[in-house]
Amino acid sequence: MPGRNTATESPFTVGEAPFRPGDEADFGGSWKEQPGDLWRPDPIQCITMDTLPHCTGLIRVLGDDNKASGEWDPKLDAKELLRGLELMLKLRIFDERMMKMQRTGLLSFYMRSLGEEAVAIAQTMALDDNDWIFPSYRQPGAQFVRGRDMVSMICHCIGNTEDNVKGRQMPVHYSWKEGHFISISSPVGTQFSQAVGVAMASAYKGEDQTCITWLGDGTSAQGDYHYALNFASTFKPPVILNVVNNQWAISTHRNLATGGETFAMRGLAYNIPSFRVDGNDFLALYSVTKWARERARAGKGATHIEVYTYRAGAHSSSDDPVAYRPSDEEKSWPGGDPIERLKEHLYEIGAWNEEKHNQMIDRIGDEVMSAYKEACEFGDLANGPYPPASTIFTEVYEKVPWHIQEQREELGK
Amino acid sequence: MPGRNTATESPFTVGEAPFRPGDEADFGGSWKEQPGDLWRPDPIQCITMDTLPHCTGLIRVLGDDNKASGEWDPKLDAKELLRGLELMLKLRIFDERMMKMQRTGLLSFYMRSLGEEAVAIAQTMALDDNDWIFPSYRQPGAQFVRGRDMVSMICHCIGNTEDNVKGRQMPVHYSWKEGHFISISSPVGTQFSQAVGVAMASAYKGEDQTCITWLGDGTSAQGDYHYALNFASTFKPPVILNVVNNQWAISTHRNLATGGETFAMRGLAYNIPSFRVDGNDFLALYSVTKWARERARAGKGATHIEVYTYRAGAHSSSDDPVAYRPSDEEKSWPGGDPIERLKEHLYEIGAWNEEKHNQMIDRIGDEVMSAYKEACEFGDLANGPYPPASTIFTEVYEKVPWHIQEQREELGK
Amino acid sequence: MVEMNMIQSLNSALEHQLLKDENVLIFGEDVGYFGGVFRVTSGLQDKFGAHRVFDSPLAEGGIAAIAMGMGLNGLRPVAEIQFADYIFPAYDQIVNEIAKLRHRSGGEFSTPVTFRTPAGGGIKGGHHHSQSPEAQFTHTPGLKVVYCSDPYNAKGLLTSAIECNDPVIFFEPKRCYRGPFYGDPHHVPTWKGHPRGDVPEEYYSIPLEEARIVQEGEDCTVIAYGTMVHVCEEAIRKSGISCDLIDLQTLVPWDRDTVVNSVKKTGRCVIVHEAPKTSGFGAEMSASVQERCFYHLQAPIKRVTGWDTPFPHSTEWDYLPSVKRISSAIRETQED
Amino acid sequence: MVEMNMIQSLNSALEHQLLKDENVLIFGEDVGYFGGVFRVTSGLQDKFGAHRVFDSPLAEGGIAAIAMGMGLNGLRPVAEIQFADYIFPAYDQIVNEIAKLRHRSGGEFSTPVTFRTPAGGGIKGGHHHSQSPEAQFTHTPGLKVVYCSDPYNAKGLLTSAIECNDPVIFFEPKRCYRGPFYGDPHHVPTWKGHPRGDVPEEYYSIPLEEARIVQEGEDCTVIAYGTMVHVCEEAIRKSGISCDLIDLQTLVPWDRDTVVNSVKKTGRCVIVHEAPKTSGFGAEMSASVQERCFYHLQAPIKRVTGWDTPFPHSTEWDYLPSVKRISSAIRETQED
Ligand SMILES: Cc1ncc(C[n+]2csc(CCOP(=O)(O)OP(=O)(O)O)c2C)c(N)n1
Ligand SMILES: Cc1ncc(C[n+]2csc(CCOP(=O)(O)OP(=O)(O)O)c2C)c(N)n1
Ligand SMILES: [Mg+2]
Ligand SMILES: [Mg+2]
Repeated sequence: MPGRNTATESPFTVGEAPFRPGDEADFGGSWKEQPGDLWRPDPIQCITMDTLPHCTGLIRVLGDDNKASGEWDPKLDAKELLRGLELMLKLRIFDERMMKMQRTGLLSFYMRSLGEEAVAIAQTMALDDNDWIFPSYRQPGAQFVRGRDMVSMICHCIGNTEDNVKGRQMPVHYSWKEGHFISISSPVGTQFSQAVGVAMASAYKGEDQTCITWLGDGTSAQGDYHYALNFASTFKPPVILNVVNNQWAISTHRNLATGGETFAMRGLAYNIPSFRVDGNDFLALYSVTKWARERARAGKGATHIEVYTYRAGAHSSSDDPVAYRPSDEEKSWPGGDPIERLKEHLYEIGAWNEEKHNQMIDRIGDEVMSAYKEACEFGDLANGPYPPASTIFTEVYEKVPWHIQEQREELGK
Repeated sequence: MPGRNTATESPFTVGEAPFRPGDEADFGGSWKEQPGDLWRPDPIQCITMDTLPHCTGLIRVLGDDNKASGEWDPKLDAKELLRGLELMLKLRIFDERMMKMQRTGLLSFYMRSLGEEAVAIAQTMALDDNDWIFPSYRQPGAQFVRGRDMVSMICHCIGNTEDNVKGRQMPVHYSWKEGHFISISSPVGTQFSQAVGVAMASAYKGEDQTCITWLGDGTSAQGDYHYALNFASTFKPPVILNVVNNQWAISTHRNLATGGETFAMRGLAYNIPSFRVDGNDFLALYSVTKWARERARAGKGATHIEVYTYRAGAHSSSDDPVAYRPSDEEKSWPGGDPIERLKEHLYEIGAWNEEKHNQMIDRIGDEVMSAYKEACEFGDLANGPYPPASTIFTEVYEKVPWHIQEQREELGK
Repeated sequence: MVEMNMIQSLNSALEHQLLKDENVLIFGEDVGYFGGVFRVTSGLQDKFGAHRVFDSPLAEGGIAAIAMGMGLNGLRPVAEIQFADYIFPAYDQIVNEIAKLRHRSGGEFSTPVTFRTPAGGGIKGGHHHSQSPEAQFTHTPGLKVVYCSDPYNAKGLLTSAIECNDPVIFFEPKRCYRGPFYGDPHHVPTWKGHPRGDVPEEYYSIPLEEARIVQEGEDCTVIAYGTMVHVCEEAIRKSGISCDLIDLQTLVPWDRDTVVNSVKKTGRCVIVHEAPKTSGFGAEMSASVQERCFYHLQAPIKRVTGWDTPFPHSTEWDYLPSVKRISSAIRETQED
Repeated sequence: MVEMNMIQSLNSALEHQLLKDENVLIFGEDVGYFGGVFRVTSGLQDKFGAHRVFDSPLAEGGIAAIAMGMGLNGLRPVAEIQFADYIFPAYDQIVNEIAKLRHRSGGEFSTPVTFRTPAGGGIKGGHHHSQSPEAQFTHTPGLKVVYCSDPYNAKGLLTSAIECNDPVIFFEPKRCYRGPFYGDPHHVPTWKGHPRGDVPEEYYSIPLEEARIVQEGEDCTVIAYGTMVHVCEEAIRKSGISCDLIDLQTLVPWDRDTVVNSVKKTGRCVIVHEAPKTSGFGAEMSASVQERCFYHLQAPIKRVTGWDTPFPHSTEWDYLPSVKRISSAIRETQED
């Protein structure tokens, strides 16, 4: 076939990751964008187009000098900051422990929030305690903010007899109604559009509850993302829609998943105020979420937030990123580490020091360890006991229908 | 339940149509936007953000004075303009005839392009003859541009023995491979994302074919719209993505389908140049499409176009808009009628007159009438003959598999 | 009792639910201001306001998603999918999400959504306005699947569907909205004067576990639902064979006792539906009846169904199970 | 012949197709640079370049749509859906569009797309990494449905699927990627040394209309596909009954002669699959076998399947048809 394009030519664009194994990762040092660059519109008066600069810029509060500044500084007192620090640490240490358990076969699978701890922690802290949380698998940390018992979380992950979801879902698929934390589901993105319905229901019932939800950069390609933005745009319920752009969707860099420059921009055309925020900056995240909560409470509808961050760990326990990105890529991420940054800020303002920090780490390590041991008493995936086989048949429907009852009897367990 | 929101309060927004039966429709006279308002970027050099003003403004060429002006004037010669006029007239007269046939039961159903004739005609005229056309049910007119025989079109609509899709689909679901006109399907929007694949294939094969596709304002809420924009954004194939915003999706005004201001804006965040164009302005539509074709040919990827128009007729033969919009709404549409506007322009430049115009109408009327009669000789839906029942069983697969063969024998026809 | 067609009786069921439970919301494409392209929600927005009955954007996937979210947050959404053929963009939300929510969350969350959708052929709808996709939902645990057939059961079943705390897919045979269909397209009766068009104005419900024995007989059991119930009535008459005719009404969970007792009595069984044969719900019925009634069967169980092809436009009467095909099948069961 | 596991043999089939036909393109989530989360496309982008083998955005609906478009414009796309559980966002594009294109256009257009997707349980995947949704495709005319079970047929069938001018949904039993599964999770054999792990390096194909008789016997016909083929082998051994074991390989259109001849010979039939029972493909098999072999049947046809519940995580061995359940079913067919 003469003149035919083949692999050697370039008939259409196939995106490229900035760096691949063998490359030296270099994002050009620290952020060009500085705290104070962007103003904070009034959350009630704000019209969508006011946020155009916030969609191409980057909202920051914590500067390279570890100081907080600019209009977005939420001016949290040291106690709150320390709480944030502790919760992020707890999440990280918990994740580490679970990863180790996974390696020993006590869990089938695990997913960490490594490098993204601020997302669930800061954003949940900015909400009221009974606001609805509709997480993806990378925001289990929200549960710590609302005080969920670690033993119960571990029991879920190891699928034992005390797992509140009864061994039905894979690890990390938490459900915690008491904490207004809605059951996590594996198909990515479905929660995003559902969250709009949750928020519509709250509004309809006259309850002052906002619903927050997240999905990943990769997942934003799903139809559910468009449904969420468009239905939110139309019905204007109290919902906070976050795209966590951590640069990677398993092995697929965001450059291969869209030609768009920022995800934040997407919201504008739906007439939804939108922000791009440094996701490793606890204060900035907190502040932007607070803004969105305030707007939602006032009946002004949704806010769309691109959380700009980096997936510091593997996608999951089944993944090893060595095959598709340079191992030093994380080190050169200009956003640094969210825990380190908040810690340094606390040092900087004189509210914290290394000794206390190390003590805190030890204390949390002990807490996690003892929760871990306690949980294992109810069984684990490697050794059982598991939830009884009868749990297969219950709660498929409100009442067990005859055909499922027959099958249960057939299994005879 | 105290303090509970009910229907009388306003828990979330439910959009409202600007006018409903009983209201007097008034869009404020003619367009504020004028020809010449918007520059024409270079189709090759253009970067997406250059088109921001074109997404909020409205590209026009034909002014209220019936003169063509501004950078977007395609400077077509009178012959081409007359061709456009004739084709639009043909489409309208054809549609009227089919509607009448529908009323008599010769067709099961019909959908007109009334008021939107410029869309298929001008846009297809701006393309090369072998560019791919992936229409929705409101662009059958494209077939006239490429000279499809009206008899064959009518045979399809009346589902007779000469229907090239063999009585399998409802009327208006044309397929015409020779004309590079891809089979129309009822589920709205699916063609939009498929068109991206068609364009990728052309590019891959090294063929200089662009693919053009359309969907409606209502349909842009589907996931397929997002897939199309995002995959086009990622792979940058030669595709032209049109949202035909004719204000209504059956009874649902676009205000009830999105809170966004313009559909054109949507493209920007995907890094796709986007335009909003007066869809009743033949010249503007032609010109913008030509621009997109040129850009596609240069390997620069997709263009996103909001065609701003008004559905002058009922949604379909099953619909009567009297129930949901004022009957004078169409009259007050600032864009007027595309055929009238092009005709007046031709009068204005002295290339046409009323006498010739009326002669043309009569001639087309005769052509349509004789095609109609000829088509009916092969049967019609009311009286048959139909394609033989055996056509149910063929072309489900390339070869008829045994189970379908058995069923065919069971039917015994 | 008043005379109602199926559109009116469905409308009445919806109105009672709106009155009874302020957590009931109704939405979908064109259901609000206009009252639905088939007019089933006609007048309801006027009566209950735009926050109870409203138009949604044109996105079945989004409709299902917000329904799921509303349902898990205490409401009882009733969403219309304009044609059953257009439920597929919502398929993921329905089968992966809505169906599994209660189970996956250990019972912490559940969502009592009802999807109403006009299904089936006989209106010259061609490929995409004629499908009957019930089997594609009966395979998904967690969903209940209902298929009404006349004004009386339409109202009673829809009432139960909305009140059910499980998600329900509710199919409405659009061909029967205005009258029963006995297989002859040239004969277009209305529900006027038909006993099943006599519908109480007041609230009532029909449980989601009961089939209806339309008529009783001795020699063959005919199982159907939706439009085919009426075609089967005519086919039985034509066949001259004494038959039980069972209108399943609810497909999941289906009414085991009614079906099994009947087949044990008659020893013969014909299953009829419009959807394609392969993996249609008739396959499940046939397999189940065979498992439970093997020693009572005197002839092979037969299926009379739509063909394993897309649904045609011009030739739809050759596609839909006809009186002739059904009555021959019934007669064939007697031959052995 | 070389030793290959199923991942390698699928990879080999893809490589031959890429070599043979430059219209073959491969894409999906993570299939390009990385070579797929199960490594089936490993190395192919390196060999054939990023325009033949590439990563797509994370949107199964979009993947299906562009595949449809490419296919109707002369290419032969092979798309991976990362897990069969995630095929549902693409369901509309597949069942309403891809399946019907040839028919609806009067044969003017068609699209020879292949969707490869890892399916089934046994890897502790819980609700959404374990489903086996074949029945949801077998009900759609226009699609061919294939389910491989070992390295040898995986390669041969995938070759035919890609070369087929009809759209094909190709299920790969992920539990068997690296070794057969005989029902005992603690026994993890590999394909090494297994006769079906002996795979020609060169090109070959297996027709999409043939079932495989895995073993022959006299007293019962066991029908299975995917992972269950191996579990059935073990169950037959345990049962001590002489059985025909049929690996269907292609579900639509299934191999009528092989199945019917076998059941006529044995007079008994057990059908096994992982998917839920109600409206599973076993229902179709049971109904069809009953219709065709009624007078030869000596005992009720049995189905041994996954339960009518979502797929569990911790207790998946109680969900999947076990050697015990299958062998009891086989034995029960002998009782009568
Ligand atoms: C519908 C669906 N398709 C595919 C997958 C498999 N999968 C799980 S996570 C993932 C990548 C998600 O990336 P992103 O959205 O960026 O989130 P991140 O993991 O980076 O937090 C994929 C492809 C899935 N779970 N659901
Ligand atoms: C997936 C799907 N859902 C619903 C329908 C029914 N339907 C046909 S046209 C239409 C409205 C389309 O409106 P719009 O996109 O604005 O196009 P227009 O008719 O105005 O050209 C609807 C709801 C359909 N055909 N397909
Ligand atoms: Mg990501
Ligand atoms: Mg419209």
